[in-house]
Amino acid sequence: FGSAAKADDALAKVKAAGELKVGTETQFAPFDFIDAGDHVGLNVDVFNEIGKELGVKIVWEDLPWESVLPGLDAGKFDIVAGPATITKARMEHYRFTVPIADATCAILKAAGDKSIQKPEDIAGKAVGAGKASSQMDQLKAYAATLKNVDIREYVDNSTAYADLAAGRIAGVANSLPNIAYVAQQRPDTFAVVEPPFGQKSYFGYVGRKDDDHKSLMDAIDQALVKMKHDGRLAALEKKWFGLVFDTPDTVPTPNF
Amino acid sequence: MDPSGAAMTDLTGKAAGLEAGGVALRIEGLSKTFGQNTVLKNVDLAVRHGVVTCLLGPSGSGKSTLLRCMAFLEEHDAGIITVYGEPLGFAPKPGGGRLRLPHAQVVRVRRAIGMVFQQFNLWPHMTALGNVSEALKRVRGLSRREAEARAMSVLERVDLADRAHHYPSQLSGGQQQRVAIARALAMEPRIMLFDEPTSSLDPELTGEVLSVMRHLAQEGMTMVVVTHEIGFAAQVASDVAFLDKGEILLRGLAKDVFAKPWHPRLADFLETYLDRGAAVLV
Amino acid sequence: MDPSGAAMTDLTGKAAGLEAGGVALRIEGLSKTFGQNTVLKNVDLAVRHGVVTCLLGPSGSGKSTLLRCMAFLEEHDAGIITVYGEPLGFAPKPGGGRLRLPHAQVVRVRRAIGMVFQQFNLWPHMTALGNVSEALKRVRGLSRREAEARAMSVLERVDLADRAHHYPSQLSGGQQQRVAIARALAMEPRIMLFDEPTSSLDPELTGEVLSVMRHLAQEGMTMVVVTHEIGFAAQVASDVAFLDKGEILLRGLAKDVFAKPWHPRLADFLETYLDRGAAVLV
Amino acid sequence: MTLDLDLILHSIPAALRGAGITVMMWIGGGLVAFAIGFLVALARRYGGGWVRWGLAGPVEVLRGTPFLIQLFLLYYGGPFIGLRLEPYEAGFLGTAIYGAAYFSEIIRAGLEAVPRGHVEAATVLGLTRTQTVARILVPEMTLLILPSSINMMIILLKETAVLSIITVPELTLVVTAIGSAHFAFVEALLLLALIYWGIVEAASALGRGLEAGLARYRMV
Amino acid sequence: MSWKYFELLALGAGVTAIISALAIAFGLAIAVPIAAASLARNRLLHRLGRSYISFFRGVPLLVQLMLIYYLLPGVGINLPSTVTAIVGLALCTAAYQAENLRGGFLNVAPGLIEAARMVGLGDRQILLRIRLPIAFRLVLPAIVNEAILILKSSSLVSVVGVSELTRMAQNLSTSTFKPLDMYAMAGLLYLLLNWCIAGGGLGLERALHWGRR
Ligand SMILES: Nc1ncnc2c1ncn2[C@@H]1O[C@H](COP(=O)(O)OP(=O)(O)OP(=O)(O)O)[C@@H](O)[C@H]1O
Ligand SMILES: Nc1ncnc2c1ncn2[C@@H]1O[C@H](COP(=O)(O)OP(=O)(O)OP(=O)(O)O)[C@@H](O)[C@H]1O
Ligand SMILES: [Mg+2]
Ligand SMILES: [Mg+2]
Repeated sequence: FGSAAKADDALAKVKAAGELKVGTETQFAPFDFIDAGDHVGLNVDVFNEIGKELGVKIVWEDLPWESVLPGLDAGKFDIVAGPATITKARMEHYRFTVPIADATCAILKAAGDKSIQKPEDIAGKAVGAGKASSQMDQLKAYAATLKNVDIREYVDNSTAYADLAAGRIAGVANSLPNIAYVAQQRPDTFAVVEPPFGQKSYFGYVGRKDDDHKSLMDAIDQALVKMKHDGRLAALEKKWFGLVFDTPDTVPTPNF
Repeated sequence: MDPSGAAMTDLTGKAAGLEAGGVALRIEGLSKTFGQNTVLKNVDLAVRHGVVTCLLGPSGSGKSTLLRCMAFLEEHDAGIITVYGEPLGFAPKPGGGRLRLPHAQVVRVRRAIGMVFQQFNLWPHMTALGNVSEALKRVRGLSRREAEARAMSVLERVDLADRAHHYPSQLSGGQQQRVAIARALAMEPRIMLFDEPTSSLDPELTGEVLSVMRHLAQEGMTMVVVTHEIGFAAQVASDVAFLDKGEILLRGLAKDVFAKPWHPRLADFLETYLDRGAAVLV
Repeated sequence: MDPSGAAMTDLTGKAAGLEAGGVALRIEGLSKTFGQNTVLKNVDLAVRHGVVTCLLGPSGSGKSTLLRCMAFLEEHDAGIITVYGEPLGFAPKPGGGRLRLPHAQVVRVRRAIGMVFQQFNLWPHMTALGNVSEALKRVRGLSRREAEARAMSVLERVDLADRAHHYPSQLSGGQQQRVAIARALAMEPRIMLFDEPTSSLDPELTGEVLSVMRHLAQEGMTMVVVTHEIGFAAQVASDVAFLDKGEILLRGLAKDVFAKPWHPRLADFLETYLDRGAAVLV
Repeated sequence: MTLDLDLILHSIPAALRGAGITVMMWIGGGLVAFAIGFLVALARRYGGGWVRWGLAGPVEVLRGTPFLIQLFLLYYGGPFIGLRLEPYEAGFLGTAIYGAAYFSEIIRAGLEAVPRGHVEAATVLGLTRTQTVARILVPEMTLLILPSSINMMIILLKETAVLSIITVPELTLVVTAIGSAHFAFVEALLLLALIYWGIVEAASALGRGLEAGLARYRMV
Repeated sequence: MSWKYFELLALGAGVTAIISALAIAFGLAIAVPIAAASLARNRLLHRLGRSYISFFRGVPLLVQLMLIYYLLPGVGINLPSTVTAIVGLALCTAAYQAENLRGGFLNVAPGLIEAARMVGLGDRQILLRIRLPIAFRLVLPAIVNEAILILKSSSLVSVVGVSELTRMAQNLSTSTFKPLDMYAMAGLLYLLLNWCIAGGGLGLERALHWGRR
C-alpha cells in the first residue's frame, strides 16, 4: 500500500474527521430502509462493523437513487452503500468493494397471479424496474428475447411495487434478495417468480476510482474480507435474508 | 295661480297625467337602504316629458343612487317607479304592499331608458362603432349591416363619424363620452339619464359633451341630469330638484330656483359655486 | 409710465433685480421638448417675490410642464432658470451654451422650492404627521421629537392638528391636500408651486384648500399657481401669465388682465368659464 | 471540470422526443385546465351558495398541496376507488385538474376586475346575462388575465417534470436517465436546463407578442 | 395509522417549515436588489437583473437544486444538503419575488416619488422609505402566493438529501407498504402549513391597512 502514506488522501481525511460519510437511498429493503422511523438494514449493521474496524463514526445521507451516484462524483460523501450490482460499465467509472450479496435478477409478481409461473411468462405483459438500475438493463436484455414485453421505468422501487399492487403492471424486476424480502413482508400481496432470470451477478458498495480514494477503498475491502472470514457478515446475512450467500473475496469480472 | 306655481305642483309627482308635456317617469315614496345606511328617504318626483330635469345636491346626498334606481340598476326597498305609466321592477298590490315583477317585464320597461355614466364605461375591446352597434345586433336583432348603418348615423349626430373605427383607448375623454351617449341613443330610449357626464373630463373637453347634450335637449329629449355644471343646469334645465341627505329638499322650475334660491341649504350650495366663479364677472 | 405698466415690464423676465418685491425665480429662454413634441418654446418669465403668480391656459398648453421645470422635475432642453440668483440645473457658460450643474447643487437650490400636486401624492403608509415630519427627520436631521413638534405646528397652520394621526385614506380630499401643503411648508421653502391643487377635489371641498392658500398669500408667501379656479385667480393673484401652445401669450397684473382681456385667445378662454358659470349670476 | 460535449450532442434527439412529450402534456393539460377553470370560475360567480361552497374546498386543497402528492394519490390511489388510469391519462388528467384550480382563481379575479360599470352599461342596453358574459366580460377579462395566465402556463410546464414519478417518459426522466446511463450527470443537467429555459423563453416571447397585439384595446 | 408515523411525518413537516421559512426570508431579501437592478437605467445592472430573473424562472427548481448540488463542488464549493436546499429555494423564489416587487415598484404612483424628491429625500431614502413599503403592500397578496408555492416546491429538496415531509412520506410508505395513507397525511400537513402562511398573510395585510377599511 504505497499510497497509504500520503497525509492528505481520503483515508487520512476520514480518520482525521473521525467520520465516514455514506450515501444511500433508504428505500431498498432489506439493505436500507426506515422501520418505524429508524434507519435499519443490512447496510447499517455492516457499516457499523466497518466503522469499528476503521475507528470512525458512520454518517448517513439519504437521497433518491438517481442522486446517489452523482453525489459520489460530486464528493458529497465517501462511499455509496446501496449496494449496486457490479457491472462492466460501472466498473469503468467506479471502484466496487468486494461482493457482499448475490444480485441475480428475478421477477416479483402479484400473489395469486397464475398466469406467471416462470420468467418467460412475462411475454406480452407490462413489467417495471427502477430507472437507471442494472436490473433495468438486464430486464431489457431479457425482454428482447421474448415477445412484446412492455417495460416501464420507475424512479424508485417502491412506486414500482405500488403499481404492481395496483395491478397496472404484472411484474417488477429486481435483485432476488430485495424481492424475496418484499414478498416475505407482504405474502398476501406479492410472490417471487422462481428461478431468477438474470445472469449471475453480485452486489458491492460503490466508491471512487481515483488514487486519492485508493487507500480508503482498500481499507474497507480489508474490513469486509475480515468480516467474511470471522463469520460476522454471514450472521448479518442470516439476520436480514434468512440465508447466507456465497460471495467471492475479490471483485469478479462481471458477466455484463 | 301663475304658471310657474302650477309647474311646481306638477313636479310633486302627485298630480299630472300622461298628456303632452305630462309625466314621463314618476317616483312615489321611494326609499333605498344600503346595510344600515338609508340613502334615499321617501322620495317623490315626476320627470316631465320632453324637458330636462336637473338633480342637484352635495356629494353623498344620493343623486347617483336615485338615478340608478330609475334604471333599476339598484332595487329600491320601498315605493313605486312608473315609466310612461308602466311600473318598473315592482307594481303596487291592490291590498297595499308591492309585487316583484318578472325579469322580462323589467327588461321591457327598461327599454325606454338610456343611461350615460360618469366613467363612460365604454367596452375597451370594441371600436366606437362596435360599442354603438352591439346592442342593436344582440338586442334588436338587426343584421350587422343594418346595425352598423344605424350606429353610424347616431355617431354622426354626436359628430364622431370620423372616429367610428377607433378604440376607446384611442379617443379623448370628451370623444369617449360622446360615444357613450351615442351608444345609449342608438337604442332610441324615451328618457336619457346622465350621471355627472362631464365630471371626469378636463374642463376644456367638457364643452363638447355639454354641447351634444344641449342639442338633445333642443330636440325635445326627456333627460334627467346629475351635474355640477351649474351654468349648464341654469341654461338648459326646465325643472330642478335639490337633494340633501337622501331627501328632496325642493323642486321647481329652474328659472325660479336659480333666480331666488329661497331655501337656505340651496343658497349655501350655490354660494360655493358663486364664490369661485363670481370674481370673473364683476 | 403708470405702475401697472411698470409691473408688466417687470414680468418680462428681462428687467428687475433682487430688491424687495424683486424677482424670486427667473426663467430665460426656456424650451422643452418631449420626443418630437415641443411643449415649451423660448419662455421668459419672472416670478416676483412675495406675491402670487397665476399660470392660466388651455389644457395641454404646457402649464404643468413649466411648473415642473421650475422644480427641476423635468430637465429643460434650453434656457436658464435662476432661483434667487442661483442657477437651477444648468448654468450659462461664459462663451455661450450651458453647463450641467452637479446633483448636489440641484438639491441645494431646490430646497428653496416647495411643490403641491394635483393628486396630493401623500405617502399612504404614513400618517399626516409622518408625511410632514419625514423629510424633517431624514433631510434636516432633526430628532423624532423635534421633527414631530415642528410638523405639528405646521399642521396647525393648515388647521389639521386634530387629524395628525390619521392616515391619508382616512382623510377627505380637501384634508389630504392641506396635509400636502403642510408637508411642503414644513421644509420652509421660499417659493411654493401649486399645480391645479383643487381640480381633483369635489366642488364642495375646494373651498377649504383655497382658503389655506389665501392665507399663505396674505402672509406674503411667493407662490406660483396653475389653476382653473378663475375666481380665486382673480381675487388672489397679483400677476398672471397666460400660456397657449407652449408660449407665453401675455403676462401682466391680474387686475388688468381680468378687467380687459384684450388678447383674443384669453378672451375666448375666459369665455368658456363665463359660459358655464355666468347663468347663475344673472 | 470538462464537459462531454459529444454526449450532449448525441443525447439531443432522445431529449427532443422527451421534450415533445413534455410539451404535449403541458399544452394539452393546460388548455383543458383553462377550460375547466373557466367553468369553475363562472359557477362560483353565478352559482348558488352550495355551488360556491362546494367548489371552494377542492380548489383550496388542490392549490395547497404539492403536485407530486396529488399525482401520486391519483395514480397509485385511484385504483382503490375504481379509477384505473394509464400513465399518460393520469398525467394528463392530473395536470388538467391541478392547473384548473389555479386558472379558476385567475379567471375569477379577472371577472371581478372588469369594471362593474361596463356590465351595468350592458344591462341598461338590454343585453342578457349570457350575452353580457360572452360579449363583454370574457373578452375584457381575457385582456386582464393574459399576463397571469402565461405565468401560470410556465409554472405548469415546470411542474410537468414531476410526471416522471408516474413513468411518463417526459423530458426530465429521459435526460436524467441518459445522464445515469453514461455517468454524465452534470452534462445531463445542463442540457436539461437549456431545453427548459428555451421552452420557457419561447413561451414568454409568445406571451409578450400576444400582449403587444392586444395593447390597443387597453385603457390607459 | 399508528401515532408513531404521524409523529415522524410531523417531524418532516417541521423540516419543511423551517427550510421554507428561511428560504422565503432570504428570497425576499435577495429580491429587493434584483428588482431594483431590473428597473435600473444603467444598462449593465438592468441586464444582470433581467438575466437572473430569466434563468431562475426558466429552469425547473429540481434542475437548479441538482446543479447547485453537483456542479458547485466542481468549482470547489461544497455546501451541506440543508444549506443547498435553503440556498436553492431562496435563489429561485427570489426571481419570482423580484418580479412581484418590480410590478409593485412600477405601480407606485410616480407623483409619490416626485413629492419625496421635492422635500429633498435622496435616492436610497426614497427606495427604502417610500417605494419599498408601498410596493410591498401593493403586491403583498402575490408575495404570500409565492410563499405558498415555494413551500410546496420544497417537496423537491429531497433530491439533495434533505428528509423533509415528502421524503418522509416516501420512506414511510416503503417500509409500511401503505403509500396512500402516508401521502394523504402528508397532503394534509401541507395544507395546514399553507393555511398558516395564508393566515399570516391576511394578518399582515390587515396590519398594513394604513387606515383603509
Ligand atoms: N353600493 C353601495 N353600498 C353602500 N353604500 C352606498 C352604495 N352606493 C352608494 N352608497 C352610499 O350612499 C350614499 C349616497 O351615494 P350617492 O353615490 O348616491 O351620492 P351622490 O349624491 O351621487 O354623490 P356624488 O356627488 O359624490 O356622486 C353615500 O353615503 C354612499 O356612501
Ligand atoms: N412626460 C411627457 N411625455 C410626453 N409628452 C408629455 C409629457 N408630459 C406632458 N406632455 C405633453 O406636453 C403637453 C403639455 O402638457 P402639460 O401637462 O404641461 O399641459 P397642461 O397645460 O398642464 O394641461 P392640463 O391643463 O391638462 O393639465 C401636452 O401635449 C402633453 O401631452
Ligand atoms: Mg354620484
Ligand atoms: Mg397640467
